[in-house]
Amino acid sequence: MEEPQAWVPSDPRSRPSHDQVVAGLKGIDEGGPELVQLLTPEGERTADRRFDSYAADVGVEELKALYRDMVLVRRADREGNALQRQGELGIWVPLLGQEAAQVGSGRALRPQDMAFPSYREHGVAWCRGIDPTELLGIFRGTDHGGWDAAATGFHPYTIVIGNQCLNATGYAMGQRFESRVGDPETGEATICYFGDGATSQGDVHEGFVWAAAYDAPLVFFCQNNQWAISVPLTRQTRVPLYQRARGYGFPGVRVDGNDVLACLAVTRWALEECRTGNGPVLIEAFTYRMDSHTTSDDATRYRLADEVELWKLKDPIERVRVNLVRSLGVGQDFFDGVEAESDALAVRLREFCRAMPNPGPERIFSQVYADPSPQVEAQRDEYLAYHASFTGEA
Amino acid sequence: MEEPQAWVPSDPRSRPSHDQVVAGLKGIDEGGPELVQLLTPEGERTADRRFDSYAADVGVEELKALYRDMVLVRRADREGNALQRQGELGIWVPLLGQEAAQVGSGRALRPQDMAFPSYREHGVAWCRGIDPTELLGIFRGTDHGGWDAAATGFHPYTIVIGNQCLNATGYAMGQRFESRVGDPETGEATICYFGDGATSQGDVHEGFVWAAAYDAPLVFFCQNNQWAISVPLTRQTRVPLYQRARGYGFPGVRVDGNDVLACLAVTRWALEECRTGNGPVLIEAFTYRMDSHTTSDDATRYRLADEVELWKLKDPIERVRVNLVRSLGVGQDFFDGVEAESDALAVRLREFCRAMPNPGPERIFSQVYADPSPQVEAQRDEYLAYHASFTGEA
Amino acid sequence: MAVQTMAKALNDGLRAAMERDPKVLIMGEDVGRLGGVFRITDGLQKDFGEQRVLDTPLSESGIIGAAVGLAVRGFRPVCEIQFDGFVFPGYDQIVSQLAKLRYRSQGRVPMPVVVRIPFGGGIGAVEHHSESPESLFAHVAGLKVVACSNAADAHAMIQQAILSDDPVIFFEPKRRYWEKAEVGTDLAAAPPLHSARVVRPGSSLTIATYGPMVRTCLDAATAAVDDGHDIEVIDLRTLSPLDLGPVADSVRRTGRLVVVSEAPGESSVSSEVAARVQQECFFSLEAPVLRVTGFDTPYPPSRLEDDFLPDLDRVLDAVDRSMAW
Amino acid sequence: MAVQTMAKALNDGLRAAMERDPKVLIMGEDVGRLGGVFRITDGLQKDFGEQRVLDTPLSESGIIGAAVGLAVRGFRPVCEIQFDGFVFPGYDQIVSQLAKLRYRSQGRVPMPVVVRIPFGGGIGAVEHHSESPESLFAHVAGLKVVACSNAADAHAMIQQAILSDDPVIFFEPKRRYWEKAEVGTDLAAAPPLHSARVVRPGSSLTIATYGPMVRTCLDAATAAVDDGHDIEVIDLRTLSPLDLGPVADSVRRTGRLVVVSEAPGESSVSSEVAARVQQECFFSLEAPVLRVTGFDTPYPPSRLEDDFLPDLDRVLDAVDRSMAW
Ligand SMILES: Cc1ncc(C[n+]2csc(CCOP(=O)(O)OP(=O)(O)O)c2C)c(N)n1
Ligand SMILES: Cc1ncc(C[n+]2csc(CCOP(=O)(O)OP(=O)(O)O)c2C)c(N)n1
Ligand SMILES: [Mg+2]
Ligand SMILES: [Mg+2]
Repeated sequence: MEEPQAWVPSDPRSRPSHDQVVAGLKGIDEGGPELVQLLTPEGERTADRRFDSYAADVGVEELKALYRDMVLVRRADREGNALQRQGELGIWVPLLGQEAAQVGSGRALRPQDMAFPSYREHGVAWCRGIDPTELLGIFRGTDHGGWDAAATGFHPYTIVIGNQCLNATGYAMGQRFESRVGDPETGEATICYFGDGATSQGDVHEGFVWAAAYDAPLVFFCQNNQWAISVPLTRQTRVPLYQRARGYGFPGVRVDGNDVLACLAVTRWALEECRTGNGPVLIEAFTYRMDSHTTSDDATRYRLADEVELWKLKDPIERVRVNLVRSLGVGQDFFDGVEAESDALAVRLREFCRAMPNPGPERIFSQVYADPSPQVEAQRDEYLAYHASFTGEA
Repeated sequence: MEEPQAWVPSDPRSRPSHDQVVAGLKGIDEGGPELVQLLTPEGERTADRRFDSYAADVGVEELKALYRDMVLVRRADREGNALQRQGELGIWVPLLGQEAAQVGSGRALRPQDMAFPSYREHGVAWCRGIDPTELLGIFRGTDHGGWDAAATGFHPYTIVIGNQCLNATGYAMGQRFESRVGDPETGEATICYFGDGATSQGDVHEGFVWAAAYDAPLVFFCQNNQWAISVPLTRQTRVPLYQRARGYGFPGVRVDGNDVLACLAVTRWALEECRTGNGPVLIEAFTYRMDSHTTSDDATRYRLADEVELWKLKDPIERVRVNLVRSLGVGQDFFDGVEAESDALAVRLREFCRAMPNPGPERIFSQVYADPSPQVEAQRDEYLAYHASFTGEA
Repeated sequence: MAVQTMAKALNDGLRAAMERDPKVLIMGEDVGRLGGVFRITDGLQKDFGEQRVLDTPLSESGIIGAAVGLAVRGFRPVCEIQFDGFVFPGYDQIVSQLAKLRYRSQGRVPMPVVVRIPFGGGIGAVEHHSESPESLFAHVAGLKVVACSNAADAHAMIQQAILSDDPVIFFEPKRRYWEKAEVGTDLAAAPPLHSARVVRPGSSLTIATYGPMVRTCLDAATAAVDDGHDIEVIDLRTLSPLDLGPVADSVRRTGRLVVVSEAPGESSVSSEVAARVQQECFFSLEAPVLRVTGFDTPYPPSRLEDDFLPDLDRVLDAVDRSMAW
Repeated sequence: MAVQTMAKALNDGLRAAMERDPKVLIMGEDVGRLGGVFRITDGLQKDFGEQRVLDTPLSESGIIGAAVGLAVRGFRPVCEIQFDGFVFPGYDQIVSQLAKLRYRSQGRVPMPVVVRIPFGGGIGAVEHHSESPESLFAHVAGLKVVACSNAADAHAMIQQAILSDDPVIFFEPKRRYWEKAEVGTDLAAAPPLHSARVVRPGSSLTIATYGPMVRTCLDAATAAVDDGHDIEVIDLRTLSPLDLGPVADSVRRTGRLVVVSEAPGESSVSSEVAARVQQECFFSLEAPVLRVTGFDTPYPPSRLEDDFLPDLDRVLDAVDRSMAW
């Protein structure tokens, strides 16, 4: 009898999967044949029998608007990074590379819809009408999320991986219970954002189970940016993530997450499914985290520069620009205008950030409860008196 | 615009799924065309191209042994119920109807394998050589599980739904790390038991993710007995449970859980896959909980007698008896012998149970820690002294 | 006024809350057709429909996580956790979302969710079915934690908890489900949810307790009369925030305090009561605050629970020790 | 002997444990190639391979649950939880399996698992990254809970925890990771894992503290010298079981105790210390046991953490109040 061989786990990053091609030094996953694409990395419109009609209304003006969204969102993101480097923010969570996934899906939403983000969805926030300045508090440490969730249809950021998938499911169940589902125009839907790493969490699974059980009008929108901090996708799954949906009996689609048109179209379709009562739906947006995980992270410790270089060729903004210029004849003025607008946004963000006041210590004790707790109130009174004794305000 | 209709959830029990047939008053799920079967409810051997070879060695003696296992396991189970009714046990968790799933899979195991049960696997315990008397302590309240897990290859019962799926995954990872995988004969494997309801828990999902990520030699054995206490299968899933495996990239098989031969064959195959390094594998044993959930439960409150009556026709023991008699010419002597043996077992169980002593109060404090905690020791000493002051042993 | 079991009083209270507000939902495992394993929700699905009484998939993180989302949507979910030992798969959602969303959003996202948990031992059950995890919630800021001890309180408190805009972890002493009491229906006449109550006045020693131990302590107080002790028994009712006023008042009169709880004592609600009373009543205490609790061990096999659980004798033993200090 | 940061001391301690016993595994999110977000496991995967240092899927229940299974198989897993606020998805496995399997099996299934948790605030982080959940483990029977406060202790304690056959929840004060100290390598010379230690002798008042607050309290003690107070500072080190002997001895001498902790005080380890000391030292106490803790609120936005966290001034304020009693 042979001694069994010691099991040496293969480096997951070097294990080529069936839908990988070898380009240059290492294999880059192209997303596979199931990838829905409407705009190639080279800026060419491609046909897709199933989803074309969901982007049929996107003419030159609409595409310009998407371009503008993405440029401004990226600029705000880069400014966030810079503000952190300058010590104005404690941390920044960059979305670089994921503009198309976020703007495409975000622009597919209607006012009556609700979005549950994780912590990287600054581009979706933008589409929900939340000014980038409103995001700064979390990262500066002056608040835990300042916007009006109900008014904007944008839930507070959720940091504990996976939690929001169940919260979104509950919300969508509520839309169902309130009979807001049925009409393709006015029907309501919910969208929930999470990452590739998050798919390993129990809460995401339970969200799938519950959403399926209650026919919840919920689009699960997974931004597969290939990495969960330093852990590559292959550590989380053997098969493409959109295929998870099969095991729950609802549809799963993989879309080119760097293609804003495809993201728009597929998300519109998915939301329509939900609005009309055929939810839930899973979308896997196949994209890439171009920057480090956060400003506290250093991605060069765990991934190769080549990989990033290859993904640069698939840039979500560049392909729209090329299409606007080459196929739609948009002139330089437009691009200059957007550029100027983005410069102004950056300045505004910077100035706003630097002027942000620190909250007073009473904030520690505020809104812990709806009916105030005497215990917390006593601690507040005691601390504020103590505090005042230092500042001479006693 | 039309007002959307209020969503009224259909009674999940009345929602016929694609693999249901209507028989008599209501639809009974027959398991669908994908159901692996080697012995029909009428006691006829059927062919299965994929799994036949895994039961090829089962001749008349082997089938008699399986029959005997099932009869004895059922008898022990019925005696457990009776002992509870007589006040000897606090509760009993019956396995009635699941004898084939448990004995078939349990007999597929080899000595080097490890099993992680939930709380209903008395039949698997039997196959691991654990005497039914050893199970009584849990239900009588004299211990939390008394057997030697390492020596028997049978982990303690796990009551918190789903927990054991991750524990089993870790154990199987260990088999892999220790290079015990590779050889189809001597290679090791692990099997993990859980119910249809359990599939909704995050831990079961995380077990799937981890087992796939680490190529763990683990057979996930789901006994789909159609009910999680009062909650029917349709509340947990839209699609057959074995299909969950697809979303993780490992095989899933649905087997007739009332067919001991099919359970044996499919589990042997799955274990072989694991032994040789192709784990994990999911098996859904399609069966039925013939009794209430536990002796504390009253199933007539939530399910119809018809359903139970129809499942009686698929009895796992009866079909083997018929096959032994009609196809293999086994005479009455054999059956009388097994009957006598089972009577003796019942008597032995009853007598053992009645004679079981209560543990002394020192048991409360024992084996909380490996290195005793002074705090717990002080509480023990104090309580034992106090206790002795009542009994006059001070 | 009617004499009812606690189980029925809770059932009536839930029914009243559901009638009062169509946004009140009940959700949990087996709460619908079966009426819950303790029948607390008996008949409610039949009368209010499957959309207001949800037999959920088997997942506690799902129950809490979905309830959080439903609350965001404007519902007032009442979750049932089947047994104390099964709340932990839902603990993350409780600690990270349920407890914090109001604070995170500075009041914009209220969380009017009730999580009902039958707790404690004494029913001869198997592992995980007899635990007292209340301290693991009392320590978590953003949650309110209460425990009822009798049918009348149960009836009022469950309704008050549902009316509260804060998340309330609602502990029900399962071994008292079948004990009866006079139950009033006038909610306005009930004491506030977050108030302790003197359930037996006395002058020689104070006992502070809650949940299943209130009955035990009242019995002990009765028995102690023979020894000449006039014991005041306080039902804490609210474990977070604690309402220590009545306890401190009492201790200032009696000079002695015994805290009684089924839960292991280590780093617990009973520690908190002792820690605060020794501070607030430092000069009044004639003996240290003593505690009678479950031991710092896992819950033992049920044949030993009579030893594990504080009983009349152990309470009286502590009373004697305190009086003799 | 070498001067090291706590981060490096932990890294060395882990390395020594892995060299000592091939059954020791390290598992967690990003612990491999990245070396952990705090670099505590830096270089270990490179040297010991991917089979002994596991970059796991993103799931904490998975990390603990798989570690439990690996322990059943005979391994000694050391789990890293990335931040304090992310332990809760794994809490069920900790409470229901890790803490109870030995007891359930009466010693047949030992659970030699260490769960490392960087804890506490003071690093300007976003929500969930600055919590102090130690009381939620100290209350759970079957677990041992420790907290290191300096590099030397960290080095020895992590090795002792790994050698222990009990599950140990190992808290590391993340804001002290980069503070340096002399670190010895002789494990035999280190005090036992479950022992408290007087880190500064004194005679006028006792401070009991642990983890990140030890440094703060030592600084306070130094500052208090000017006020004529000679403060004894005790590093509890072990939170469950508590080693209260040194605290009680000290209080019998000083008559005064202040307990300091970052965690909210309600139903906590600090409550337990106060509750037990008031009992054990009833006649010695000249003032009630006072506590200086985080407030009973969620952890605030980080710009307010200097207000939330006990600091030198708040400790001294409590010292003054105690002395003036
Ligand atoms: C429960 C939990 N565990 C760990 C973390 C720490 N953490 C923050 S982000 C992250 C990786 C997430 O990866 P992915 O889901 O792919 O999302 P991405 O960051 O790539 O957008 C981890 C481990 C967390 N926030 N929550
Ligand atoms: C985490 C958890 N929640 C709830 C329970 C209570 N409970 C015990 S068995 C059961 C149903 C289990 O159904 P299933 O998984 O189908 O297994 P079966 O009992 O049918 O064998 C429930 C809800 C539990 N034991 N653990
Ligand atoms: Mg990612
Ligand atoms: Mg079942």
